[in-house]
Amino acid sequence: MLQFAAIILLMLGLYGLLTQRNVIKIIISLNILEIGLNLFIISVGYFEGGLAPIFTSETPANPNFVDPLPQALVLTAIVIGVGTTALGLALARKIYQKYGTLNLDEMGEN
Amino acid sequence: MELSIEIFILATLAFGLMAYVIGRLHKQLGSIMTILGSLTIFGGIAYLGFTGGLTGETAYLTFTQFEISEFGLFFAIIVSFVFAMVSFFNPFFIKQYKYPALYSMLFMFSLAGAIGVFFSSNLLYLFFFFEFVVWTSLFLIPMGRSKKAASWYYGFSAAGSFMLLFAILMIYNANNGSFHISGIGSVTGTTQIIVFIFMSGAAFTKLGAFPLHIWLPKVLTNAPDPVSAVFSGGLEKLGAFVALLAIVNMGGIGFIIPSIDMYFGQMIIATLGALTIVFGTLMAIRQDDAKKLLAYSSMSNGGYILVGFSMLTSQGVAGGLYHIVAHAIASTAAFLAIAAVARVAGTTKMKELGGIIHKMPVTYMVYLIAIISMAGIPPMGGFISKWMIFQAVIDKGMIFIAIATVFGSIGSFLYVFRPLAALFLGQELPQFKKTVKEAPFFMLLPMIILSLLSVYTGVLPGVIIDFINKIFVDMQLNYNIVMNGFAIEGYTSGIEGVGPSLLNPLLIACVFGVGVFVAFLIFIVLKKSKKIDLMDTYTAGNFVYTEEHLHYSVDFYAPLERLYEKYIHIMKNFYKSLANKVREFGAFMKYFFFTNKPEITVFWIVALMVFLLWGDVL
Amino acid sequence: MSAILLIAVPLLAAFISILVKKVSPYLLLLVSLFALVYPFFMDMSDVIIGGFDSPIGINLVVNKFALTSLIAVNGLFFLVVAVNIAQYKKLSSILLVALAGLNGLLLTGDLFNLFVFIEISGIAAYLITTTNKKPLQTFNYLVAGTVGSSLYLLGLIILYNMSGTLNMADMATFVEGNGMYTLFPFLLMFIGLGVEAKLLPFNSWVKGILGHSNNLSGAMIASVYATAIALVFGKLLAGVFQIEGTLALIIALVLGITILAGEAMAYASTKAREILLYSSIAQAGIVILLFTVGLGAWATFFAIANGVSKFILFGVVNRLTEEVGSDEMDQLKGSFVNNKLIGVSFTVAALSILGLPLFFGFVVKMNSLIGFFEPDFVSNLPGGNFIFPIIILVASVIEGVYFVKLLTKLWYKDSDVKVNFTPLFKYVVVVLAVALIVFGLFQGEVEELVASLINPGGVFIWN
Amino acid sequence: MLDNIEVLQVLEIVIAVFMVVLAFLAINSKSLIKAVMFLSALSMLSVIGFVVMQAPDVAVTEAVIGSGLVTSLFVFTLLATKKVGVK
Repeated sequence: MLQFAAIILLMLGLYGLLTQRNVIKIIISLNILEIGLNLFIISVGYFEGGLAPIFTSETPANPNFVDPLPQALVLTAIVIGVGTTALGLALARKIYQKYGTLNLDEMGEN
Repeated sequence: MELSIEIFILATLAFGLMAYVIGRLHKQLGSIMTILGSLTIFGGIAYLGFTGGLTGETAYLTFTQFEISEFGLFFAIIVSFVFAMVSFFNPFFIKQYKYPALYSMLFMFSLAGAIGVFFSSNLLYLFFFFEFVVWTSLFLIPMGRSKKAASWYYGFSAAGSFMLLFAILMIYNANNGSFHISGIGSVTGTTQIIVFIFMSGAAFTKLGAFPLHIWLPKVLTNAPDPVSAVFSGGLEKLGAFVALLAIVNMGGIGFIIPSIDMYFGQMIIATLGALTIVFGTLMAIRQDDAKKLLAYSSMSNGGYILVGFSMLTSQGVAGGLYHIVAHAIASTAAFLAIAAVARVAGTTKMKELGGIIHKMPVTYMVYLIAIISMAGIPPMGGFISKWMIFQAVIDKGMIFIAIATVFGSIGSFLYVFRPLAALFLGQELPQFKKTVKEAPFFMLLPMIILSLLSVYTGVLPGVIIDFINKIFVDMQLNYNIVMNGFAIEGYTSGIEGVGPSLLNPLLIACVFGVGVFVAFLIFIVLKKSKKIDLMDTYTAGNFVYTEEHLHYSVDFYAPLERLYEKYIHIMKNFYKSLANKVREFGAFMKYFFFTNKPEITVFWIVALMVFLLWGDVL
Repeated sequence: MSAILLIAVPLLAAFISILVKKVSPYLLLLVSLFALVYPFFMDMSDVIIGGFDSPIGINLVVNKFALTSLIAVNGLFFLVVAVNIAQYKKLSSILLVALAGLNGLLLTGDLFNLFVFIEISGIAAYLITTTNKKPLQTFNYLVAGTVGSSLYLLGLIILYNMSGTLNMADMATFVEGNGMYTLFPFLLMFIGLGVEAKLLPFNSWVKGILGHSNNLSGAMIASVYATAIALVFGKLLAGVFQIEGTLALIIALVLGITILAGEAMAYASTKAREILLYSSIAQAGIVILLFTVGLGAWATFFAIANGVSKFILFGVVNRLTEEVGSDEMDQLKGSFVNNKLIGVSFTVAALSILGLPLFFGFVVKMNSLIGFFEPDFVSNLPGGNFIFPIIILVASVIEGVYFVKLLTKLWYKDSDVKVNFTPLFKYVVVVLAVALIVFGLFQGEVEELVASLINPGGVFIWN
Repeated sequence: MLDNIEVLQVLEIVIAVFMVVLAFLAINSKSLIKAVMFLSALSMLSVIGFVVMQAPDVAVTEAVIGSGLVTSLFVFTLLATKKVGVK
């Protein structure tokens, strides 16, 4: 179920990128895209009844773990996503300083 | 003595570099190096070529292969001769150029490239040298009048050379990965047709033949004056070389048209050649600029070469080859004469010139002889070649092509007469009284040599016909021209059998000489002209405000021009609009994809994904 | 000696340079020099990271292809940095990160690791382009780049779901067995990388970035990054996905349009920088096309030759623009009259791109084209043997016309534009131009090198 | 009585629907600060999603970085842009 939500989130992110004219909104759309993507990646490794891939004292002898690899990937992806978002926001500030607006349509330059 | 051809190529390059280094120190000394260099190369190739001392071994340029073939030698001698002759003009023009040392260097480099083309037996390196000539000669052009001509030149040249490349690669593919030049003959079927089309295309571009001719007049008009001569007499012949490989060497292409007993491919080439003749002639007639006029005449003469080759008979091919010689000599001489005039008068526009004969009689004579040859009037070389081509066409019974060649000849009467009258004859213009004087000896020397050769080739064709026969043997063609004393007696060939066609140039020259002498006598005896001012012409009805329009060379052939003036720009407009289409396409794509909005990329990604997910595209 | 140093050292240096600002430019120079020299001493073997064997763990693949591309990219990187560092000292640590990212891109044998390096080098690239002082354009670049890499990741995950591996060599065997099912994820990855590689519908950022580029960003993006991304593409197309059929047709179509439209757009431009940037779009198209049809070895050299040329072209044009204040061709005309040495190098670079003889570009272009016509070459595209050479040739004609126009304007017009180039820049440019000529002349040696790159099948060795 | 897995499934559906709605709101809301808040909430929901899908470590990271750090970054940026000019 969450897999579908992830795909819808992806699509919504793309939709936002297409329709929004505000720099901040575009970054938000990017974030939504990334969240969708991360969910999707996790859902790829997940199957019903799987266990979190963490060894504890209660882990059964023959554990039925979900695939841990996607989770590792997502960790990396999240960090990278934050980096991009931060950079985008910094750029948004720069853009604001330069043009006095965050709306792409109101900037003279095209 | 034996020398490898690569020595000559390397020596030419070395001369070029020397010319550059010396030219940096002293402009004229550098250009004198070009004279020394090209004379050495010409002398060496001609001497060793005739004595059989040239070899194709490679010791330094080991990546490529050379072979000494008679036709390569033929072209190499002609082109290096043209370069040698033109190089005499360099010291007198070098001061006009922006980069004198570079000029000298590139001049030699393009000669080196041309020699490389003629002797390469590896098709890939033939292309290598072909392109080398393109870019070295490319940078000579903008030193002249217009910078735009260079990009026209490159555009067409590149199209031409890439056609050649494509043909070469097809040959490579068909011959199991061999680049040897003999592979041209061994392709078959569809490949053969494609190779033929593309190689002819390359030949057409280089030769400036219709419909790929646009660059030729532009370049010949706008390049520096000696460079125009080099192009017209020398580098254009690269096209003839490729045409020889494609049209003659490959033999008949396509099916035979029964009614005229000719291959379809050859028919097309002949038709386009005839169109080139007609088009060049018509365009030349209406030019006001002497250089441009000569440029179009070069184009129309290229048409003769193509028509001659496409006949695939002894006379036709021999006529084409002979025309290469005759035209190289004549058009170099004509361009050099115009260059000599331009140097002192500062213009080549006919309506701004007049009466130069009073100050430059030798140049006048040179020009006269050159145009007589170009118009195909005895006793000059151009007569023999045009006669042979005409014979070949008539033998084939191709009436329309024959009409075109005749039209070209008559047309050239019309147009070459015009600069003669406008530039040299008439009254001396006041502004030239002081500035204009006869060209210095070293400029006259090559012009006189060329004129003498023009007469020589027109009176005694034996040497060149022999050479052409050797080429036929070398290329394993079944053609032969029979000489009897000084006369061309006929031809023998396996295909055509023995045919009679008698031409005795010596006799014709004698008769012609007597005629000229009689005319000269009449002229002397009945001399009753009066001197009037140049602008003293009559107009009817309306008053002419601009004095220049009174020059009698203005609207020289106005009634004739009016017949076709609507249609003259068709090809030019075609290419211009082609260029515009490319530009429009580019602008459209730019507008479409590059509007600097972040969502454009996303949009295309989404669009593509939707397209892919739509159905079973994949 | 392990290949991992090529990634670790720049990263470490980046941290140090953040801490010790003063030494950072020197550190950068030192490290980039190290990255240039080091590949010469590297062993040709895979490097395994973290102790897991290759299908499971991340590995670095060191083969001849990787070595060649490393040397080329790091060489260009070093030159770009050496020439520009005095002006952009602040960027030292970012450039170090970029170096790590680029080396990682070329070395890694793991698809997800590739994504990480794409992002690292991408973020570094965004930061480098902020020096253009056009935040909006950089923002566009960022959005496009992020979406692109997200798509790459999406495709990658789908592939992972199918195959259960992220290792390139493993993936190659999987793809070979299951060609049909990998189409969609591959396309996603192709689009994602296509954004960075400037392929046509996805390259709207290029104009904003390269059209306003400065000395550093222009050379960096157009030369170093373009070469690296093209080579990464090559790595994927030659080593992992050997595509054919409808998919190959679609991709080749996109590439063909990219090539022709790129040249047409350059032809339609009047600004020097725009001409160069559109031309580099077309060049990228050609390189990737060559990789797609399986002429990988020469495509590698095509990318490298193009990178070297673009370094000279963008470097010179950006410097001229800086001085003249406009990159309109008409404003720049005659600017080589007083800068002959630079002019000659520029001309050599341009002629090399056009594929004229004596220069490296000729060797590369000719051999790529010959590749299409090798008797035993069977294209994976319908009609590919003939259509694509024609496209490349037509593109070359258009390219020639506008480059000649540009060159004649820069050389043969009278003007008193005087531009001072730093001596270092002059040397670098001249050395590169000489290198183009040397490689152009000694093509036998180049061919040997290439022959050693490919195995009989024309596919890179994945040892 | 629902058993464990069915609870999870219901939860999944609820989260999914909420996430989509929130994403839609985040994209379409007029006010920027509201949009950021919606994004933050979406991020929190995705944390639950991660937990449901047995990825607790990812969930922790996302909770800290995704909804914490990113939201604060957004807010700071918004404050900075508000300070200078109009709007």
